[in-house]
Amino acid sequence: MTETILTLILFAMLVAVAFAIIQMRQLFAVVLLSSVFSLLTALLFVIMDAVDVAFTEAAVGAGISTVLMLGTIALTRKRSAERTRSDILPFFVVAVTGAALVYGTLDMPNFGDANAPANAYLRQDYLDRSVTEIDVPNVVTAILASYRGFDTLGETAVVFTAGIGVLLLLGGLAYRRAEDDEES
Amino acid sequence: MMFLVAAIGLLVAMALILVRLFAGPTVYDRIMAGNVFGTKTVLLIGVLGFLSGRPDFLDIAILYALINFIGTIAVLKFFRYRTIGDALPSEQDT
Amino acid sequence: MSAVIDILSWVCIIGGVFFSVVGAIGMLRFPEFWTRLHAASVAESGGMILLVLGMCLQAGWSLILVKLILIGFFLFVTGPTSSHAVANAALVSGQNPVVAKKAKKKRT
Amino acid sequence: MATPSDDHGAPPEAIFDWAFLTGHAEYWMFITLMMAGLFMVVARGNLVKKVVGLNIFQVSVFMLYISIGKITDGTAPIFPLNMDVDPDVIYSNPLPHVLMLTAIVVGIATTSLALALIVRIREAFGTIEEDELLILERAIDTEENRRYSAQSAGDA
Amino acid sequence: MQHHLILRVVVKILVAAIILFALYVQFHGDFSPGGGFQAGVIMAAAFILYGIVFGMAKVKQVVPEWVVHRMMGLGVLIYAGCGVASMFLGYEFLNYNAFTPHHPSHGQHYGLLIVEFGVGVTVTGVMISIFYAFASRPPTLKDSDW
Repeated sequence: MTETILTLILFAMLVAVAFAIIQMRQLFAVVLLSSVFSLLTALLFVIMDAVDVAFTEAAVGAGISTVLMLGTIALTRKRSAERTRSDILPFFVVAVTGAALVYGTLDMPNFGDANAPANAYLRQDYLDRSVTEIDVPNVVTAILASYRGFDTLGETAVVFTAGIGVLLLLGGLAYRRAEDDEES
Repeated sequence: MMFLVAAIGLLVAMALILVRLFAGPTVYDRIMAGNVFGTKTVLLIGVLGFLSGRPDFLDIAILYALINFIGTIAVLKFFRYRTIGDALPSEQDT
Repeated sequence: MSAVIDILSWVCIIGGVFFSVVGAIGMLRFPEFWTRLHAASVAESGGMILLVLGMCLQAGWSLILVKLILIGFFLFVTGPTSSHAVANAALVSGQNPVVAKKAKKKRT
Repeated sequence: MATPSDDHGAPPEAIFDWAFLTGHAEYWMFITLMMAGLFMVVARGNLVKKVVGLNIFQVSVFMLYISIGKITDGTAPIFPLNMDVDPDVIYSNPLPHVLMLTAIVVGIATTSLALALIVRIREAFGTIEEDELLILERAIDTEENRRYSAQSAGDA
Repeated sequence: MQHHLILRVVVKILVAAIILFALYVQFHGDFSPGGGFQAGVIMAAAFILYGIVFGMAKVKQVVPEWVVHRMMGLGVLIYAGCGVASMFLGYEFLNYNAFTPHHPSHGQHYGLLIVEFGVGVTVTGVMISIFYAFASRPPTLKDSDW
């Protein structure tokens, strides 16, 4: 019960921050609010038992993403322009999409249901097997690196590719090549 | 019980700070509110750990205590020098 | 013994919550940036120390105590530093504090 | 609602069931957040704000996944250090945590890619507003069309 | 930021603490929340903080750009190399039982450590190089846009 009430309060704050971000025109305030948004997100993850995810969100949201967004604003502009078009059509589209999604949730099992299909079989299997097969306390690490090792290798490759993409776009590599050409 | 009181108090404080964050007439009000919000989050994570009976997840709170500083410093540097990396030579040490 | 520790941590936590909420109210209600900064930095540090102390008393002798002390130390170092940095940046950018005479003039 | 099969066979009047409402309110909150992000992507012209909107959308998807793995009265899926696993303790589902953990880091990497693209767009066009970009693109298109038609007319 | 004496002293203390904490998260990830992804981001955050306060020239002396670029690929290589090594030992790709066949769970422990280390190296490299790419670009903000 306590958890539900805490979730509700934090969630109300989260939605308030999201709507404030929609309203803000000063891009710098948007960045600041999005860092607060990630703080609240990490709190919600802690309440929902996802400690590892909260850890990642904390590491990413508080430091790096704020710095990167500020770097972008420093290279572009500080305020967003006045919007001339009306918001009615986008609002209609979003409302219809939301209604469809809500209709979709009606068939879902209850929040926190131990017998839900997602929790009934695979969860118990992982928890039982990792005790004997991997023998580390943190099941999340065990699944991440061992049972789903291929997946994580792919994710690492994606992070690597994104880094290469940023270097190609922002000239980290191009500058160096130009310097090398001048030297030779 | 005592941690429930602490959690409720911290939530109230966070809500009030959030109002200042939205309203903040100057930029510096907002930066200050964001920083204080981070501190309150650190404390709330610690309290939530005690509340759920497994206080061995305080690593997240340590992480926030260390990292939340970076955002504040980056924002301030951005406002002072208009950049994240090196300022232009003419603007150095203004 | 445990009753004494419980009472002590109750006192610490109630005090910490009091300072936190009062600091937040101050941030909301004070009229101008420098007074708000005062409310934020001082009350925040006080409330933080008391809350961490209350949690330390409940934790007992364990790794958790060490982690709580680390949290307290880092918050104790970073909080005032960032307040100082905010104040410095605001002063350089030309945010002058409203002095008493001006305030009186404005009010009348 | 003891088993999931009951849930599927529930008649429509079960919507006013209290357990059903409290059990689904969380999902609806995530959908609200998701729609806030979508609205920002669709209705705001500034490219940086679009990226922030995408981030909000992403976070709400993370939460939806995590909430599927949450079990009432459960605890985080980390055993005690001495591996003395108590069979009575309920641990939440660790699988969604694994999926979302990697997704967050990939998310920040792709976000930075998007931000790098925005920086390049600004350098090429001088603006990061969608409306102005569309006008510029249209001007470039008409210019190219005119040149092409002039060229083909010259050829003929 | 030459004249911010308090900031510079505090940041010197904090950077060391953040790097130490990142190493803790990296190698204690089997026992408590954490792992390669988180540790990489935290490690990068330490260098970003140093770069913001002390300037890009200083931080590029500590971690030169070529080191960062090599790190990006090195992590993926460590990860994939771990899998290839297990293949050469006669097991499947990324089956860590190969390292100590008589005691499979020990092999799993070694495998987890190596793989998480690879992930951590890649993420650190990518995050720092992204920061370098954004921060090394000369600011082009016009006064009208400010």
